[in-house]
Order: sequence, then structure tokens, then C-alpha cells
Amino acid sequence: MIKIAWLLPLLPLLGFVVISFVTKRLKLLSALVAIGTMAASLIISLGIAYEVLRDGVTMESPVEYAVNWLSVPGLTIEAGILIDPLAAVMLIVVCTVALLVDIYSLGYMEGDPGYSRYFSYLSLFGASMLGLVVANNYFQMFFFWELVGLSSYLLIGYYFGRHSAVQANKKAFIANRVADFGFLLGFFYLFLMFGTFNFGELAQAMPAHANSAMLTIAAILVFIGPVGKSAQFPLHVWLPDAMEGPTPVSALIHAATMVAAGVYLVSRQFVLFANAEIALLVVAYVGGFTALFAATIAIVNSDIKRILAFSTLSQLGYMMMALGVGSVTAGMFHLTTHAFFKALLFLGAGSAIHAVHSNSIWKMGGLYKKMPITTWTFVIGTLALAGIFPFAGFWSKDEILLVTRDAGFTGLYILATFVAFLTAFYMFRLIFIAFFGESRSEHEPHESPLSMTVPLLILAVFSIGAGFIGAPFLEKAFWALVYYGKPHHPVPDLLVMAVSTGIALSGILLAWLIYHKKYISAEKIKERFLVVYTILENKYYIDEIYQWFFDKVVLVISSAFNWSDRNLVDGAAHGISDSIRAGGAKLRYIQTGSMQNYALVIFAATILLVIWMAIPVLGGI
Amino acid sequence: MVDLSPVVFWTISAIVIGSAIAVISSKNIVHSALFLVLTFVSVAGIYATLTVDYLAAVQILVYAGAIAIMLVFGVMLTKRGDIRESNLFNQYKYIGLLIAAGFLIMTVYMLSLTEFPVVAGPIGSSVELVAISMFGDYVIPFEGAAILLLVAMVGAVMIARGGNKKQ
Amino acid sequence: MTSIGLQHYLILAAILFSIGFYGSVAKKNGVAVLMGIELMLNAVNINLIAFNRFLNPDVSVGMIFAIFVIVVAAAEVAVGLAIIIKIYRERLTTSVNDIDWLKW
Amino acid sequence: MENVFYLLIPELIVGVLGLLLLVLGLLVPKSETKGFGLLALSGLVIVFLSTILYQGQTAEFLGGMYVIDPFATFFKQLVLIAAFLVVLASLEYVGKLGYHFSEYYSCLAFIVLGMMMMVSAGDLITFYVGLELMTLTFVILTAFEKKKAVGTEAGLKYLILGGMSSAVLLYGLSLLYGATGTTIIKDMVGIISDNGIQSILVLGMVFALSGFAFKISAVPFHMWSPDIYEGAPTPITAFLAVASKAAAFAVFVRIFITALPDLAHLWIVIVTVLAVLTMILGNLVAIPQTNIKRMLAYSSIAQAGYILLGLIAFSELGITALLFYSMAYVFANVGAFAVVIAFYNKVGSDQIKDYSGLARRSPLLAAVMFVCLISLAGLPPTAGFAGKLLLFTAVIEQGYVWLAFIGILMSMVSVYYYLIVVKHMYLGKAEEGAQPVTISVSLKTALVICLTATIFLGLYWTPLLNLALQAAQSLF
Amino acid sequence: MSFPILSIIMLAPVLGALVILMLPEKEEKIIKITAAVFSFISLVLSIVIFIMYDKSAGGIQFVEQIPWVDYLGISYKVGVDGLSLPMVLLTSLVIFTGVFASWDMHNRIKEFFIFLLVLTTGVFGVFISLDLFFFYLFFEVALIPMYVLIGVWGSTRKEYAAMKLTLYLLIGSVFALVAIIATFLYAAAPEYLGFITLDMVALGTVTYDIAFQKFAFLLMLVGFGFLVPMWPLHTWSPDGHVAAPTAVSMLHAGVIMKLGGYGLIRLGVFYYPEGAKYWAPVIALLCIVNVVYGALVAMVQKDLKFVVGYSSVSHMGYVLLGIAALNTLSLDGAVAQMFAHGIMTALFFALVGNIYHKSHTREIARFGGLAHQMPRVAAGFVIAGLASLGLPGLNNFVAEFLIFLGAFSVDQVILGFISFRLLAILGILGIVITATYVLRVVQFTFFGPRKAEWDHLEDAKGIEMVPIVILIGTLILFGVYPAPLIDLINSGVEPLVAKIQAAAEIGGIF
Repeated sequence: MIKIAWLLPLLPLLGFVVISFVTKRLKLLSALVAIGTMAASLIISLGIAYEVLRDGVTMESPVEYAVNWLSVPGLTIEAGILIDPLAAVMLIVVCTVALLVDIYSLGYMEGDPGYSRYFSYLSLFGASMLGLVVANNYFQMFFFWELVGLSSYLLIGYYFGRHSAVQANKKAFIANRVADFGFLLGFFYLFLMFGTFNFGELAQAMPAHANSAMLTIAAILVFIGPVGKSAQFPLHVWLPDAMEGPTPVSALIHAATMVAAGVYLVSRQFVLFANAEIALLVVAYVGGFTALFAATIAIVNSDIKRILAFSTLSQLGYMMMALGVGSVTAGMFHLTTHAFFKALLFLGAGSAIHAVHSNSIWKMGGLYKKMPITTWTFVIGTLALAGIFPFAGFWSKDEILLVTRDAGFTGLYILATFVAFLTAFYMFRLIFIAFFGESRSEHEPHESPLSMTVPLLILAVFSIGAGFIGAPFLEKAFWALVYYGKPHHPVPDLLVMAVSTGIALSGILLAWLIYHKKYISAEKIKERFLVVYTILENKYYIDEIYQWFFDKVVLVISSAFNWSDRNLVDGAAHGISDSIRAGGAKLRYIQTGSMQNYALVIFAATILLVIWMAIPVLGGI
Repeated sequence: MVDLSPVVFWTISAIVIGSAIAVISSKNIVHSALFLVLTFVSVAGIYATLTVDYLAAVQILVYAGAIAIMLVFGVMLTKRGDIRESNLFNQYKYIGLLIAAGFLIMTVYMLSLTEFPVVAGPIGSSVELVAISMFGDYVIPFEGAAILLLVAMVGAVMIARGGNKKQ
Repeated sequence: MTSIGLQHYLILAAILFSIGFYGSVAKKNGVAVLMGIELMLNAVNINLIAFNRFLNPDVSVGMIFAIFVIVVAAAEVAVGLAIIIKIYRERLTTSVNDIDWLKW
Repeated sequence: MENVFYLLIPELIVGVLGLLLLVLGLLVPKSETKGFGLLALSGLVIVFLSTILYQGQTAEFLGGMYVIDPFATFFKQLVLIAAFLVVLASLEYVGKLGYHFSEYYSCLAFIVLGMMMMVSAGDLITFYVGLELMTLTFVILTAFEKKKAVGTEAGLKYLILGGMSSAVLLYGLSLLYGATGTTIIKDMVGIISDNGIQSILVLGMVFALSGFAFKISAVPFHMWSPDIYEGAPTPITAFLAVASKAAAFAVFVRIFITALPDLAHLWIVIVTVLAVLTMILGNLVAIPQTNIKRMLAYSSIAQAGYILLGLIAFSELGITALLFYSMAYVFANVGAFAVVIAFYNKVGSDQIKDYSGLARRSPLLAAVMFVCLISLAGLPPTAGFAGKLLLFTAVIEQGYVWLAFIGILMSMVSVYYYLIVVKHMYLGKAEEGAQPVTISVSLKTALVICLTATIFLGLYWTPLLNLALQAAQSLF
Repeated sequence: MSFPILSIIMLAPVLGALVILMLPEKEEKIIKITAAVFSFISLVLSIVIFIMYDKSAGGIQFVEQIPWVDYLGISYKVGVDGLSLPMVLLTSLVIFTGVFASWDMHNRIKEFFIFLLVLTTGVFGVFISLDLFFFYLFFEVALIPMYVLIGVWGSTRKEYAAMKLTLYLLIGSVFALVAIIATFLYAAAPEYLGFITLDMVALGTVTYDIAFQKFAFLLMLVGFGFLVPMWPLHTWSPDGHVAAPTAVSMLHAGVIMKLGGYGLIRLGVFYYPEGAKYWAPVIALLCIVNVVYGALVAMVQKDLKFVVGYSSVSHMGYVLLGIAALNTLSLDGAVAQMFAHGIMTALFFALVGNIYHKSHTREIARFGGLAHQMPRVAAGFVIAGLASLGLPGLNNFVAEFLIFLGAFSVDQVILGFISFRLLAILGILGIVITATYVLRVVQFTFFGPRKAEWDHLEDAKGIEMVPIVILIGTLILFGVYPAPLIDLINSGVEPLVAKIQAAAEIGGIF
């Protein structure tokens, strides 16, 4: 199956083409094409995973093959396939979630006029994402990196009739552009240093330049890419707004897969960061900060999808932090589990939104009676996210905390633990408000159709079970496959487990007290910390700062340039042409019409010439 | 050196210049015309001092005889208003003078710088030489001049017949 | 008094030419302008003949040139007067000052 | 002396043609008017063919008084082509005039004769007589039109200014004669190099140059030309702008290159100044013009500036370029004036604004005008470009890059006012109910000839270049 | 002589024009079909030579030569190499699609197509000429008809724009012409060639004196800089683009501007490598102004075409950046960018023209939600926009990538703290700004709630789709599989780079 890995991106791409040009008018067929191609990709992915395990493909000995895509003297760009356990894991995650989301969308998008368009975009996304995962060089990575950005743009703006949606997709694209700018520069630097884009060749060459200034700069620049794509501070602003897209899209792209691409990128070429310590620190602290930063915002938000979005931010920060402290294993492990339970959460949220026609958690409430499957799968996802034993999140989060502490980042460890508390708190706030308590919906909610609930159930199973692939007590588990350097078998640390579980439970408890039992008034707290609340509610005003920058700086400069273009640059040209014309208009009056005047001029000129010729200094005789 | 009385030259030159100035300064166009005849005749005198008798004769016949008379006719045909005020200066009186003076000064200056390799010697029979040349080497310009006169005649008729009175 | 040489004739011609020029630019009457031109041409003739006489008296090039100049002058005056007459008929003026319809 | 008078056959035919037309005018009744034009045309064709017989021949006779060489032949042919086109363009105009049919064509023939005398002149006297024959006849043709006061004015201006300038020219020629003792142009050079450069020679050179500058209307000696071009009947304007300028150039070049090369260091700087002034002023003043004839007059002035570049280069290439450009200029300028004639014949206006919508009213007129103006501006694919390329190559070869710059920049300025005409023709809207402009066959022939020649010579210029080259080589 | 394929490519349009000249004015349909057929001949033959060109051999191929003017060593010589062949293909693509983009015109069709086709012949001629005389001749032939085309069939201050454009371009050509003349005269000196010739290949074999190179390259730079257009010589281009009718905008922004870049490479860099090195810092500085300034100005435009116009200014800055960097990658990229930008901007103008034709306005503020009424146009516009912002998978990305990488790898300080690398970074920043304004325009024009005002607009269909499909297809084809194009370009750039490397090391002007 590895031999046909190149089919992975091609199949969905084919799906995209077919949907766009052939089955556009046949909605159901379009959906089936999308699902079929994605299912085929999933099968190939599974086959690849099987072969990886069977043939003992390791991180050190990946299977790689490539063709020259472009070759000019001094530059060879390959189109290649690189399969190692990291890629295999990522493939399975992507394909699985994508397939489930495709199926879910069958029901969710029912009756939407842009049904086929929606599935074509999803296929395009699938193709780009899979292409990104199997890339064997930076160029190809960047290529698909941008294409997933495009798919994201298209899908966020799927409801292009809504101002907010098109505003959001623009914002997403631009934020990603800024990030890609850094990414591009980063691997330009690498190319300058090593003359290749190929991951393997770079990996071999890098240690010789370990911690050199240039490599550090390159690493930090490359990291800007993930900062954008994985929505790390300060380029995180686009992700919450990206929730304007259809909910399954949020689940697939803006929670499970695409945003994880940043984490994947850092893991993919971890050797770069490993050889640039400062860059690694940057990764760790940006990740940690984002984890905390986003979690605090999530506490006060009332939009179900945005809460999940901030939670995604926070969790991505976690992953980055794990990478930053040096553990690809932990980062990727969390990526995997997070993909499942976050997809579950989003799909569940979508189901709820579908039922109540609103995003606001205050418009929901008491859904557990009407929508049991949605509710309970959602709770499972939440438990996984909160890191409650034995759900998937528990294992992965624990591993992150563990490696952070082991690597000596005590500060980050405490921060991460605190974030775990916050996570548990805001997620259960959401649960208690939206799914339990009084029904506040204006609509009569009802359970979603089968095509939506089945993926929920499947994902719930994954959310429970996926953690075990990396459970520390297993002998040959996730850690043995995906790692950097040499595999590191995590030793279970009961203290860390206990602390994190305890703190998560306390978060749940606090939420229960405030929002379910209402022993503590949320209003009072809000009034007490009004300043803090306002800041959080406004997401630290980051959006406003950017908006100000754009409106007051960029647009002002633009207008100034525009003015100068019209008045200075063009003005100079007009000045010249006007003066020529004016010169002509003036000079014509020397032609007075009087012939004796003419004669005088002619003779005067003759005499002047004679005088000139009579004076040797002037060139005369 | 040509044997020549300087007195004759100076006298005739004075008449030439004086009458030429009178042509210009006279306010009456008829007087101007008469002074012009005087100038032409005196120029013929200059020719005579150069012993170019033939040209002196031509000068008197053509210029004093024909051209000057033609000019007088022209004056008469276009007579209008007071004849005593018929030949006034225009606005270029002074600047024209300036340029004319400049012209004179520069020309004289340049002439004065030149050394001429004067060849002294009597001139042959001028009429004979001219006649031979006219129908020898100079036949083409001669014929051209003939056509020129013809054209001038035809043209003068064409033009003078045209034009209509207009108040 | 020194003997009269070529220079004298040339200067006489130059003076006559200048006077002729002055007359043709500073007078209003068209006929007077023509007169000025005739004076200029006469000056040229003096030049030509003087050169011929003083520099190479054995060939008569200058004289022949002068004759052609006289011929041309005559033709010019004829045409000039015809035009002046026509213009007089059209505009009732012979003042060249007023003849400035064509300008700019 | 070998009998080489047969070389004068072209001149003789033209002279006979002129006289014949004059005489026939007295004999033939007034109603038979067309015949004169056709007679003139066929006569000119015969003359042209007879000049082809002497292509490439070199001969002198009457002791160097008269010269037949490729240079002269080139200009004769140029003049004849111009005359032919002008006669074609005149047929309709003269037909409408109603009088002086025979005199008109006969005068044209005499002008051609004068020009032929000028370009073949081997001595100053022949040249002078030819010049005056040409000038005076032009004066007649400028002023002869009845009921057209501006024509008379133009005639008077031309006569008086021409007379004064030829007085100066003559004064200069007399000084040249005095300095060298001869009027034979090619004998002068030897005497000058023997005698050295005397101040009288310089004075004569400057006066002569002033006279020539007047004839080719180089700034500041140009002042007569816009008025006369505007006032004269348009076919005459075309002829004046093209042929008289070319003939004057021919003599200018012949005298200054053959007789005065020792003074080249002096006259080249003067000519350079004149050329620069001419290019700048001619083009600038053309911009605000509203009368198309006057605009073309200023443009003609500017063109003289370009042609002068060839003289400044003072090289074989320069003279070749000058010759080539003169020929290119003939087709372009006559073409443009032919459009003006055709338009005036039908619409009765010379105002540029009345050309609005001409592209709709007569695509041919608009196209010819367009192409001719492009050629005048020196843009490909027209003969004007080839000519300007040669001219600029010639001056740059001599190191005058700045001069080429001014020249080309000014020709871009010229594009501006040419485009204004194009703008009216193509972009403008004709007035309500404007009729299509019909063109007579003869004019159409002239237009098509100009159009074809302009484009053909712009694309494939080897034949003309070879002729010009041959002509230029005969001077050096 | 073998089959004169290049001459036929070049002459097909003008033959078409002649045929149209014979047709009666009322037969609009036949006129359009004629134009399409003749431009199709060019297109097919261009594709044929694109495929037949032997990349491994490189150099100039399909040469035809006829002696023309012996005295100046002029011959009618045409041929293509890796630099010109993509341009020929570009031209034939743009003109063919341009004819279809003009399908809806009804005003003075006959004249329109005559001028358009003559113009096209000029453009082809420039790209295939191997003789300076013909090069310049075609160059001007490509410019003159523009005046009438814009003036008659244009919109928005058309007369002003037409005049401005024509004069600017002609003034630019002045500088180029002086440089051309100086060059062949210089080369004719006995110590160099010893004979006068305008053969571009022969002139390329001469090593010019450095002082001369500095001078001549400056002239070329200014001359072709007008065309490219290089800041601050650029103001004609937005005005011209805006005023021009659709097909002319396409041809103009798509091809005519490329004449500048092509000329600068073919004549400037190729003849005067040292001069190029000397002036490269100036080009680099100005081109970054182009990129950033153009993009920022585009951001605040209110007219759709002005946005595209300024975006062209910005994008052509990349071409200049590629030229300034003077290495294989950057020059490959510069040529590829000319091709890609040509296709992209032609697509833009075709779409804007489509909208304008139906709505009679281009004011962005009046639009909104057009994707509801015109989904195909919207999709096309988005794709063009994505190409413009350099999205992978579209041709522009490849080109820009090569330029950036090439420019980025130049390690040279230009002035004080400004290094080449910094300028390259600013250039890359330009694509961020591009993304901003492109997406803003897309948003304001096509997205948002449906407006009833525009319900009468019909989506593109039938023949209108021809240009859209062809151009998008080209963008994607060479975006996904650029190797044929880039290999071809590289075969042309190689000798150039060899020359640059062989040239003496000479510092920049600063």
C-alpha cells in the first residue's frame, strides 16, 4: 500500500474534480463521490499503517520515493512520498475524521443549496491535507500547506451570503498568509544553508550547524508557519472566527486536522528545532502561553462553537508545548486523541446547533432529554478533553504533563496543570448550561438523523479507546513508533496522574457548583471581576488591535500612497506635459503676423550668428 | 591700381548714401521714389568709377528707367489719403535702426579683417565678355532668367486681375 | 586722401545694404518696403562688381551675376507691385503693418 | 567639349511643358479644363521616366556650371514625385476654382524647372536663378487666388521676406565669390584651402547659411512659413512644404559639403543650434494650433530640424539619411496635405475640430492621415521611422547622443499633437447628419500612392536606401 | 528554408485584419469568427512550437532569415528561444481569449478587430524578432493602435488615458531606441565586430566596454522601465488598464507590459551584464517600491479595474526583482512570472469586463453578493485572485517562488542596512498585502448578501466561458506541472546566466 501512497491525495482530488464538473447537479451523488474517495483513502491509509507495522518502518528508516517536479540548475523540487510512523498515524487520523465528517455532513447539510459545492470543498481539503501529510520536502509541504489554507478559506466562507462568514474567511486567510510568509522565509534560509528542501537530506546536514544563529533564525521563521496554521498566539485570531463555517467543517478542519498541521510540521522536521535550542524554547513558551491564554477566554464565552474553538487553541498550545519541551511523542499523541474527541465535540455541537438553530449556549439547555445520543457522546468527548481517566485525553494530556515536568520546565508544568483545571471548568460550564438545566430553546429540539449520530457514536468509541494506544503501561505502543531521536518509554508517574485528575475533577466540581447547582452566582463573580471579565470577553482586545493596525496604519498608508500617486507621481508627469503645452501656447505668440517683425528676427539672428562667429572664444574664427 | 580719382568716388558715394537715406526718411512716397531714381543713377556712377560701363548703362536703363517707374506706378495705383503722409515709419523705427546698425558694424568689422589679394589690371571690353559668357557657359541661367521674366509677367497679370474691391 | 580700394566699395555696399534693410523693415508703405529691397540688391551688385573688378578682372563672372540680379529684381518688383495692388483692392491699404491676418 | 546636352532633356521637357500649357491656355476654350491637369501629369511622368534614364550617371558641363550626378537626380526625382502628387491633388481644387487652369499648371511646371535648376546647379548663378524662378512662381501661386485675401497676404509676406532673405543670401554669395574668385561650387574648396579661412569667407558663409535656413525654414528663420502655409492654396502649401524645402536642402548640402568643408567646424555648430531650436520650437508651437494647415506648417518646421541632423553628422551616412528622410517626408507630408485638400474640397474647413468623426465619414482619409502623421512622427512601420532611424544613427555615430535624444523626445512631443488629430478623426463624433466625405479619383490615387509608399518604404527600404546612398556617395 | 512557422504565427493576425478589412461592416458575426479563426491559427502554431522546441538543445530555434537592408546589416530574422517562446505562447493565448472576451461588443466591430489584430502582430513580432530593427518596429506597431483602441472603445477618461499611455510608452521607447542605436554603432567598431549589423545574436557576442554598458543599460532600464512599468514611471498603466476595452486591457496588461520585461532581459541584461550588475541595486529598490506601493495603493481603489491595474504594477515589480537578482532562479522566475501574470491578469480583465459589460459599473462599493447571481464569474475571479496572491497549484506561485528564492539567495548589501535579502523579504511581504486587497475585493464584490439590484445579471455562459476556461486551465496546468514551462525558460536563461557569470565583478551603483 505504501507504493500507492501517492494515490492518497489524488483520490480526493479526483473527487473534487468530478464533483465540480460532473456531478454538480446531482447532490447525493456528489456526496457519495466525496465519501467514496475518502473511504478509499482511509483504506489505503490503513494498509499503509499495516505495512509500516509489518515491515518495521521506523522514524529513522522511512519509506521515501519521489519524482522531480521541477528541476533547474541550482534547484530541484521533488514531488515525493515520505511514509514513516508519524505520517501513518496522521494519515489514519485525517482519513478517519474526514470520512466520519463526510458521513455526518450527509445529514447535516441536507437541503443546503450548495450541497455539491460543500462536498467538493471537503474533497479538496482532503486532498490537500493528505498531500501535506505525505510530503517529503518543505516545498511540497508548503504547497499543500497553502492549499489546506485555501480549502479552509472556501469552507469558512461557505455561507458567502453572510457578512460574518466572508469576513472570517478573509481573516483566516490573511492570518495564515502572514504565517506562511515566515514559513517560506524559514525554509528559504534552510535552502540557502543546505541547498535542498528534502527533509531527509536536511536532517542529515543540520547537526553540523547545531545552534548556529542562522539555523535558529530559520527554525523560528519556520515555526511562524505553525503559529498561524495551528493558531498560536499572536496569530490565533482567525480560528474563533473560522467557526462561521459549517460545523462539520469546524470539526474536521478547525479542530481535528488542519490546525494540527502546524504540530505535524514541527514534528515532521523536529531535527530542525532540536538543533536550535532557542527556537525550541520559543515553541514551548508560545505553546504554553497559548494554552493558558485561550483557556481563559473560553471561560466567559457563550458561543458553543467558539468555546470549543478556544479550547482547540488551548489544546494546540498544549501540543506545541509538548513539542517545545522536546517530546514529539507526547505532542503527536495528544494530536491524535484530540482529533477524535474534538471532532466528536464539534459534531456534537453541530448536532445541537442543528436542533436549536443557534450557537449560543444560553439558547440551549436541557438537551439531554431530547437528544440523548448527542448529549452523552458530547459528555464523553468533554470527559476526554478534561482528561478524566480512562478517556483518551487523560493519557495524552498526562504524557504531556509528564514530559514537561521531566524536561525540567516546572513553570510550564504548573501552567499546564492549571490549564487542565480551566479546561475542565469551561467545558463543564458548557455542558451544564447547554445540555442540562432548563430548556431555553425557541425551537423544539429533536435528535439528529442517523447519518449524524453514527459518526458521533464512532467517534465516542475512539474518544474512549484511542488513549490506550499510547498508554504507558503498554510495552510497544505509540511511543515506540512516533518519536524523535530514540524512543522514550514514558514511566507512569502516579503523582502527575493524580494531580491532573484531581484538578480536573475540581474544575468539574466548580462548574457544577456554579452553573448547575448555582450555589455560587456567576453574576456576582462577573461583577466582582468586571475588568477581568471585560478583557476576557473581548479576547484581550487582540482583534481590535489588529483591526486598528489595519484601519489606522495600513489603510492610512495606502491612502497616502494613493494620494501621492495621483498628485505627486502623476502630478510631476502632468507638470511636465502641462509646461510643454503652456510653452507651446506662449511661444506661438512670437508669430505676430507682422512681416517686418519676422524680418527683424531673421536679421537679428543673422547678426547674432555673425557676432558669434566673430568671437574666437565662442568657437568663431 | 586702377587710376581713379578718390574725389569722384567720395562724391558719388555721398550721393548714393545721401539719396538712399532720403528714400527712407522721406515722408512722401513719391519723393522716396524720386530719391530712389537718384540712388540708382548714382550707383551707376559707382559702376562707372569701376570702369564697368556696360553695367552702368544697364543700371540706368533697367533700374532708373524701368523699376523706378514701375514703383511710381505702384504708388499711384494705390494712392489713398494724404500723399504727404504716405510713407511713414512703423513701430520698428528704432529697433530696426539698431539691427541695421548692428548689421553694418559687424559686416564692416569682418570686412576690415580681410586681406584681399588685389589684382590690378584693366578690364577687357565688358560688353564683349558678357555677351560671350551669356550665350556660352551661362546659357542655362540665361534661359532660366528668360522664363523667370515670362512667369513674372504672366503672374503679375494673374494676380493683378484678381482681387475685388472691398470696403 | 588715400587711393580708393576694394574695401571702400565693400563698405559702401554694406552701408547701402543696411539702409535698404532699414527701409524695408521700418516703413509702413508696401511700396517703400519694395524700395528697400531694391536698395539691398543694389548693394549686392556693387559688391559683385567690385570683387570682379578688383580680384579677377579678366573674367566677367561678377558682372554677369549682377545682370542676373537686376533681372530678378525687376521680376520681383513686377510681382510685388501686382500683389500690392491686389491687396490694396482687397483691404484698401498698402500699409504692411495692417497685413497680419495670418498669425500665431 | 563633348556634347552632353542630352542630359538636359528632363529640364527641357519641363520647360516646354510649362510653355505649352501656357500657350494652350490661350487657345483652348475655357470649358476644356481637365485636359491641362492630365497634360501636366503625363508631362511629369515623362520627365520622371527621362530622369530614370540618367540614373547613376555623372556629368558636368559648361565648365561645371551644371551638374548631373546621382545626388541631383535623386532630388529631381523627389521633386517630380512631389509635383506629380500635388498635381493629382490639385485637379479637383483647380477644377472648382474656375479660372487660370493653364497658368496654374504651367506655373507648377516652372517651379519644377526652377527646382531642377537648383539641384543641378554647379555654380552660384544658376542656383540663384533657379531659386528665384522657384520662389517667385510660388509667390504667384500663393497669391493668385481671387476672393481670398489671406492668400494675397501670404503672397506678399513670402515675396517681401523671400526678397529680403535672398538679398542676404545674395550678399553672402557675393562674399563667397569675393573670397574665392569663382562661382563654381566645386572649384571653391581648392581655393579656400589655398587661401585659408578669411573672415570675409566666414561672413559669406553665415549670410548664405541664413538664406538657406530661411528657405528650409529653420528656427529662427522660419517665421514666414506658418503664415504662408496657412494662407496659400493647400496644394501649393504641400508643394512648398515638401519640394521647395527639399530643393533648398539639396543646394544647402551641395554648397556646404562640397565647397565649405574647411569651415565645417564653424557651420556645424551653427546648424546644430538651429536644428535644436527648430525641433523644439516647431514641435512646441504646433501643439496649440487649431488649424490643420498651420499645425502641419509647424510640424514641417520641426521636420526641417530633423533633416538638418543629417547635415550635422557630416558623413556619408548622414547625407544618406537626409536624402532618405526627405523622400519619406514627401510621401508623408503630401499625403497629409492631400487629406486636408480632400476634406476642404468637400467640407470647406481646415479646422482640426471639424475632423471629428472622419474615420466614419471616410475611412480612407482617416487612415491615410493616420499613417502619414505616424510617419511624420517617425514611428514604425512607416518610412518616417526608417528615415529617423538613419538620421539618429548618423548623429549618434558622430557622438551627438544628446542631440539624438532631443530629436527623439521632440518627436514624441510631436506624437501628442498628431494624436490630437487622430483623436478627432477616430474618437470624435461627427455632427448630426454629416455626410460621408467623397473623394475624387485623382485624389484617391494620390492618397493611395502616399499610403502605400509610406508603409512600403517603412518596411522595405533597401531600394530607396541604395538610391540615397548612391546619391550621397556622389558628393564625397 | 523550412516551413516559416514563426512568420505565420506573427502574420496570421494581420492577415486576419486584411480579411476583415474586406468584409462588410454589418457582418459582425463573420468578423468575429474571422478574428477568432486567425488568432486560433496563431494559437495552434504556438502550441506546436512550444511542444516541438528542443529544450535539450536550447538556443534559438525555428530561425528564418531574409536579408533586408544590407547597408545597416538589417535582416528579417526571427527565431525563438526559451525566453521568447513562452511569451509567444502567452500572446497567442491572450489574443485568442481576448477575441472571445470581445464577443459582446457591437460598436464599430470591424475597426476594432483590425486594430486589435494589427496590434497583436506587433506583439508577436517583438517576441520573435532577432533583429533590432524589426524588434523596434514591431514594438511600436504594438503601441500605436493602442491609442485608437482605448480612445474609441474605452471607458472612464478614455481620451486622457489613451494619450497618456501612448505618450508614456513612446517616450520609454525613445530611451530604448537611443540605446539600440548606440549599441549597434558601438559593436560595429573595428575592434569588435568590424561591420555594422542589427542582428541581435551577433551583437550579443560583443563584450562592451564597462562605461558604455553602464550608460546603455541605464537607457534600456529607463526605456523598458516605462513599459514594465517601474515606479515612478507607472502611472500610465492603471489609467490605461481602466480605460481600455476588455480585450485591450487583457492584451495590454497581459502582454504589452511584458514587452518591457522581455526587452530588459533580452537587450539589457544580455548585452550589458556588467551594466546590469551596476544598476541592479536601483532596480531592486524601485521594484520593491513597485511591489509594496502598488499593492498598498490597490488596497484603497474603488474601481475594480483600478485594483487590477495597480495589482499589475505590484506584480510586475516581481519581474523586476527577478531581473535585479541576476541569477538562474530569479531570471527563470522573472520570465515565468511574466507568463503567469499575463495569463492571470488577462483572466482578471476578462472577468471584470464581463461584469462591466452587464452591469455598466465597476464601482466595488455598489457590488456585493454577486456570487449569487454569477457563480461562475465569481469562481473565476476567486481563482484569478488566488493566482494573484501566489497560491500554490497556480502558475504564479511557481514563478514567484523562483523569484523569491533567487532574490533571497543574493548576498549583497545595497545601501547601508538595506541588503538584497531584506528587499526580497519585503517582496515576499508584498504577497501578504496582495492577499489582503485581493480578498477584500473578492469579499466586497462577490460575497455578502444577495442584492436585488443585480438580479438581472446573467452568469457567464457559452462563448463567454471560453476565455475563462482557457485561462484558468493554463494557470492550473502550469501551476501543477510547471516543468515544461520552466525547463523551457531555463534553456533560455542558461546562456544569459553564463554571460552574467562571465562578466566582470562590478559593484552596484551605491
